[in-house]
Amino acid sequence: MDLNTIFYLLIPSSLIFLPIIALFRGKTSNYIVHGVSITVSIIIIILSLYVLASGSTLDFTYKICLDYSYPILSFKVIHFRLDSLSAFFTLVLGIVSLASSIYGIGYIGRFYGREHIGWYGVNYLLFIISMYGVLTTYNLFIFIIFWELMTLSSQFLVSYEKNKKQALWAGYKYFCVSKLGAEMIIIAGLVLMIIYSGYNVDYEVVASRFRELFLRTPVIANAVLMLLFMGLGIKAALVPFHNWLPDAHPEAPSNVSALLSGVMIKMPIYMMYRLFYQFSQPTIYWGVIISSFGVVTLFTGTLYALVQIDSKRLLAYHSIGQIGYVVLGLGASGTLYAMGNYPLAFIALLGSMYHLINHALFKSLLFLTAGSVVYRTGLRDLNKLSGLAKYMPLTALTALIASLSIAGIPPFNGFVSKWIIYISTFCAGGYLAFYGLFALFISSVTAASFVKYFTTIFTRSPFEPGSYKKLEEVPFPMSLAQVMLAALCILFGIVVVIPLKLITSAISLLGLNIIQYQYISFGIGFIEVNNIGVNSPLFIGFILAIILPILYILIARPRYTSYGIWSCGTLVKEGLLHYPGRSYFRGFKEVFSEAYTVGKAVHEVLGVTSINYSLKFFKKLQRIIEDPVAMIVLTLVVVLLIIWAVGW
Amino acid sequence: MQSSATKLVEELGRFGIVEWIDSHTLIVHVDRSKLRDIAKYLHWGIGGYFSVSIGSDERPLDNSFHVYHVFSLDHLGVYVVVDIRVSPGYLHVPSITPIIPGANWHEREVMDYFGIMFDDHPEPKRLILPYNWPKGVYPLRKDYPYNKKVYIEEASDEPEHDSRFAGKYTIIPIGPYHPALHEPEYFELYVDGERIVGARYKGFMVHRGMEKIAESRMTINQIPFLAERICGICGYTHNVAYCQAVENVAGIDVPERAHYIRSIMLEIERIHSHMLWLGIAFHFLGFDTGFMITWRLREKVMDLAEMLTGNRKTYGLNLIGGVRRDIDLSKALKVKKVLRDLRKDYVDYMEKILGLKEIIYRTRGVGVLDYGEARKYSVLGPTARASGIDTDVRKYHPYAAYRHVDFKIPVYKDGDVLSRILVRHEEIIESINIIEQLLDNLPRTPIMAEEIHVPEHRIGVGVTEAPRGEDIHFVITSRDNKIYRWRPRAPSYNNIPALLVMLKDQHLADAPIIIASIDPCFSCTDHVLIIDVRTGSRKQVGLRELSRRGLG
Amino acid sequence: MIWVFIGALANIGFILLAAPLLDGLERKIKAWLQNRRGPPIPQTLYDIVKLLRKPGGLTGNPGLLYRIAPYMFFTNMVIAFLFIPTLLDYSLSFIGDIIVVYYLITASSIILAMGSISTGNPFAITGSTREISLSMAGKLLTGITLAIFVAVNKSFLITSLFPIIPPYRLSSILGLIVFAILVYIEGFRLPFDIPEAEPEIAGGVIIEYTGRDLGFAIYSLLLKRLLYTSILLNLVIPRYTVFSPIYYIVGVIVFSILFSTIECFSGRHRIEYALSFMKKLSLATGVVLVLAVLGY
Amino acid sequence: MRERLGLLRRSISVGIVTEKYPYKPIEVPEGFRGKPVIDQDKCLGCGACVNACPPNALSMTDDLDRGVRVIKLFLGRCIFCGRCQDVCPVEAIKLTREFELASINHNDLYQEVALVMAKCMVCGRPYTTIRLVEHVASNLPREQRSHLLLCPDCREKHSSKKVSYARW
Repeated sequence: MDLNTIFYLLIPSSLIFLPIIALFRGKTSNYIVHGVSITVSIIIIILSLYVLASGSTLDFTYKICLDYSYPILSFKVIHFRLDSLSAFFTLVLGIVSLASSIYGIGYIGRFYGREHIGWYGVNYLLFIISMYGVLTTYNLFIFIIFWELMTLSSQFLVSYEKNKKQALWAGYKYFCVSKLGAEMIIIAGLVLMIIYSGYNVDYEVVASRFRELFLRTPVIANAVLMLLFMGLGIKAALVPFHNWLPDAHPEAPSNVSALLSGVMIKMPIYMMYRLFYQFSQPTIYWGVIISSFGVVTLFTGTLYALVQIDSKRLLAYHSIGQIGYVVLGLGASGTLYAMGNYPLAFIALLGSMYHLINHALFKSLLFLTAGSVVYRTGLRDLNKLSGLAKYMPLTALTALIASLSIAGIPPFNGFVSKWIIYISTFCAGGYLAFYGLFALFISSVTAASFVKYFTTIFTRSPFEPGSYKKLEEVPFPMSLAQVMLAALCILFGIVVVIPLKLITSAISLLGLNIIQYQYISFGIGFIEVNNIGVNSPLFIGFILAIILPILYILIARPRYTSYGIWSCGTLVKEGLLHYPGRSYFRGFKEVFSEAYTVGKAVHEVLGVTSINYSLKFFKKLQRIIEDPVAMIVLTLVVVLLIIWAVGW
Repeated sequence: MQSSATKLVEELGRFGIVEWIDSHTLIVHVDRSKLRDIAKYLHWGIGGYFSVSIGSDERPLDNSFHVYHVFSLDHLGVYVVVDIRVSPGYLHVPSITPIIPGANWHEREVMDYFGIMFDDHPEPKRLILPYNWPKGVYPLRKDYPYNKKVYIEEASDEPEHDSRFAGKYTIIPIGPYHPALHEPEYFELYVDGERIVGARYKGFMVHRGMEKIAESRMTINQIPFLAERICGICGYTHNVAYCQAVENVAGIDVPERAHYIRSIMLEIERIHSHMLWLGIAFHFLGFDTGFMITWRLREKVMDLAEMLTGNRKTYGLNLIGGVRRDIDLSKALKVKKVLRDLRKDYVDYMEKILGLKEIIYRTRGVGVLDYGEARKYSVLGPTARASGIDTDVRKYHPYAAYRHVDFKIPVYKDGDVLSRILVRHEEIIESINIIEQLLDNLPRTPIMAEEIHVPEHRIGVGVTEAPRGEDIHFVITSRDNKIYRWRPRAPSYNNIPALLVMLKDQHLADAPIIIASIDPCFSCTDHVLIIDVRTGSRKQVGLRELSRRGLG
Repeated sequence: MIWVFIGALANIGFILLAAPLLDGLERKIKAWLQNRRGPPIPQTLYDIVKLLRKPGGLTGNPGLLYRIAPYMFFTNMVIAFLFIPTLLDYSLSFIGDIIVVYYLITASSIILAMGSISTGNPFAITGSTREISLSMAGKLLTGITLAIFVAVNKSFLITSLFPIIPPYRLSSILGLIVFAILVYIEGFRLPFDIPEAEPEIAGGVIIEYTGRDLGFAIYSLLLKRLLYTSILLNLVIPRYTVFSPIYYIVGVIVFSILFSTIECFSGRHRIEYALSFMKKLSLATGVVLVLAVLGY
Repeated sequence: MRERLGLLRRSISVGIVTEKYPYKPIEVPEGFRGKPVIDQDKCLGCGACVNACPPNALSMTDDLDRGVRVIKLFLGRCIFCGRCQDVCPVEAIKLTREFELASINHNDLYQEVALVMAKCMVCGRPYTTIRLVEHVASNLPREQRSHLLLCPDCREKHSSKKVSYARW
């Protein structure tokens, strides 16, 4: 069986498992779904690695036999293609879904007897498959179908704990807002189709038509682009369309949160890459718009994350912030590309993609560790959690690695990608230099926020002594998943060549040719020595900076004397030495309140109104659906529209 | 003046039997039912303030306990002692704390030491004795020998923390060993980030048993030296207050020159104390150079004290009836010269230092104690004057040589730390003026009274204005050159409870300077403590051992 | 290449000796200005040597992070010096290395704070949150200042940033002044030594460290101070001449005298005042950045 | 700024004021109350200083077996008030200007004067020091001196007035 066949069979064969999973309950269902999803993930990883390494594409079409006289169904084939850009994203999907599936084996045990595991299984598998579908389809119509499937299944996962009012509300909100975004995409697609009355929406066709449209009526083209961008932006939780995310992501089971934050919000980014590099040429104003969205997003998201006291909510806000970096890189590259500065455009895109994969790694790891804490303690409140490192050393270590990665501490992976983004923005000068320094400032805010996240949960002593007596490390599958991702975080930080190779092969598809713009000429230090591995003195230095102290402690085992905590000579009971999460960085928040005021304006006025608007819209829709007369009228309108479209 | 005093006597006659114990002290023997009325009348009615409560075991004399509340009437220059007789069969007295919150500690102290219960006290907990002190043992009762050893129970869980805040907010312990406190006291701050949301105070950790030692072991002329050691900074003012109390009882005619010398030394002590405080305040504000400057200037004052008395700090100058050393002309001239230079230097430096932005920024509007709160807690001295209360014992109850000098009392309305700095700053300059006036007019009389005879079982009240406020010593005399009851009350005793009001809603960074701003003298406040509160150990502590530790 | 390595190592050797001595010098100057005699100049060196010979202390329930934090801090600082020419003109520099230095500094304060927090001491946590808050505000300022230099020089190579003058531009001179203020602030000098404020939090970040750990923490803090001074000096003194070591030494001493004199006559700020000061300074520097981008 | 510069100018003009103390002795003024010293030759053993001493730094014990009265001064408790000097009838105890009392030897903090006691003519019990008897004798008229050689108990029996310098 060659890889093309596997690619061909992957979606239909895994769909077969859905009813089987739905049949079972409890443990069996858990094992089946995770077994299937692990297999699927491994296959996805193999496929994408193959594509990225060989530079070839996997391609197939499902032939659909329909009456060709109906123009709307005249796309004839359902085209799937795994090119290197898709492969890069499927690789991300594969890695994260592998980890979260392994993790899920243990984690879903929480819900035995409380919730329907089969229901989870169906949605979980469907979620992965639909994301895979979104990435591999080569047809806008199919894209939308998978997109909606993805939204639907993830919405059920968000409100999986059906007895929790909060979860139901979050799922509802998430669904409504996502639906609004999807409508925008659909409208844009319809406009494209209708204006051209050609009903083939294969990406290649779309691309060529788009370019034509740009030449002929740039206003309409830009409007379509705007609609698509906004539709995607809602799903990617760009500020000000982000308000649903901090509610939705924390409410899902933690391994699903990892997928949601690690992968799902990258789906629109994937489409944006295609949109701006394949379907259209980047223009300066689009570059400015996108990078501005990026900066506002990273600024607002991260500053809000700084003041969160719910562990998963904090992580969710950071997802917004980190997506901002990715979008900033995309926008910067767009501007630079339009200005003709291809080398820097390449570096910016490199940084954007590098950060994307890094974010997928460390954010899903962080969600998994937060999930482990929930698994053992049932708590997400940073005011109450404390001192878990003693009981869950492995979780603590992986959380530390992830925290340092997202904080951009060398030599972990977050540092490299952020560094590349800074280089491109700073060297570009102009408005991008401003954006770059905002990003630089925000990275220290991120660091501060993760000092809070890590230290409140894991260090110090337990808040209520004795309350954690039965606490122990999480079961093997969960820690395995964590260790896997942590190892990748370190690997991608130190052996930079591997991800860079993967990314360059993905970028080459977008028209920025690697051969032409070698890194060497821009002196990205660690690659300039040779292509084999890490030889840069910088990275040797970094590794020494981390390794030497650890070795010193582990091997030399310096003598220590033990003391009680110095609290002015009195014996203070352990639990009372409590520093709740909300007290961190109070002064900073007070002084930089202007930033928060601006953030609040964006966050609440724009964010909440857009949410409210969409909710209102759906309420109305609901009322219409409930009203038989309106329903009949609507059906008639739709039928008429279809008739008109089909061309009768 | 005289007529208003007689009017006062008439007014007080409504509450009980009134008699003069000396020319400016009234005693009112009231019934327990009238106690609250008279307290309300004296503190809130005619503008006096509550000063101190004293418990006394007088069973050997009239088979009863007594509780004395002392009120000061500044505008009349009169102290009123309200005396309540408590029969040993029913040890209950109505509490005046609901009327005057400042009486809280005083009543709890009596509770601890004598077992007298105060009805309706809002917080009837132990104040001074440690929680593991055996029940029913009251160390200041006369049937408790000063060298008796008590068996201390092993430490158990004390409800240590304020349940409103503990667990919800971070506890920042300030003390007992903290760089911001140079004495062992304990402030527990509950903070949210950098903001203080609440505070708790635990004091009385300095292990001395001065009252008991003085009452049982020392003679009347030895106690001045003990009184001087109540405080390491303002010891002399305790010394003078004690001597005045005894002199008032005995009606001793202290020679004028002795009065002048006492006043001079009191003012020198005030200057050095305020300068020391300023230095510490600057240190807490992070301005160490200011600390060095003020302490360098203070050193000149210390040299003066050394020259005049033979020691930098413990002057050892007083005996009942006068002083032990004279100031001769050459010394007087030298003092004047030093003070002239000091004033020039000091004013110049302070003008510059008080112009520094950080100092002003960190003290203005910080630790505010408004007039109403200040009256409630009857705070004293510079703390009161910074809150707009015009009070000064030197002016309104003149003692020693203060009726012969002219000086003004700085009063500020804001009640913040800056006001307290400015009050002290101006007082330093006033003190230099006072010393110069006194030295110019030093009368030529002997320095020690000839005739000294102390009557038995009489109440005496001696008051001085210590650098921190009114310092009051209450004495009941005994035969054989002994004292029956001695209760010194340092000003910090009244000022410290007000700290909890000042600390609320302030920044953590300002906690040290707020605590320091009342110039708290913890050892003054705690002098009376008898027991070692170091918990967790089984030990027997005797007074003799403690006294050796404390006095040696 | 090999000579660059040797030169950089020689630089580090010099720095390791110079940092404590300079602190000793500052202590002496402060003592003189406070009319005291003060400790001998090598006193800080003696202190550190003494501390390094004593065992560390474990308090609370700290774990590995607490133990390695001082050492990590130290190695980070030493590595940062690899990229900055100090006494000699040698450094291992490449494009974007200034960001690396920046991140090394951030990493060091983050790691020290995390280690300190993990003891659970509320003083340490308060100090650490202050340290990180200040560091966040400082990073904003650093970022803007760096952006000015990058905008003026159109390059990201540290060696090409040094010295900044010429070209003499308004924005580069203003940027230098802001950077000097930043160096002062980041050197945890009064009135900005808030994370270690002795009166209220008794040492804050480093409160629980003793012995060797404390020695390394203090040593690293001194190195960090010198690192900032060195970056500032590199922006002003001429490089690649025979006299550059002399320029460097003279410059370091001049800045020590200047800074310790300023420190001597200031009180400590409250944290939010320091932060709002830095915020205002950032806004002003933002205007300078606009000037720099516009080409003034 | 102006204030800071003013402070700087003043700091420079004042110069260094601290002393190199342990290496350079510090002058104390006339009349400084330092360590008390008992003159072995003058002390009478009357005990006046012991009675006056507020902190009980001075103690007096009669060793009846050896017939010696010991006056002991413990500097660890001394508060340097000088009351002993005030009350001493023969200026045997005096405060010096010495203030550096630190010592590694505990015994350095003690001063002892041992005086031989006189024995009672009647009962043979030692009752006071010979020196005190001599001193009193020299100040008394001849006819009263005979009582001096009796211990207080015996003297009481002889219904005589007791003589002592010890007051408070």
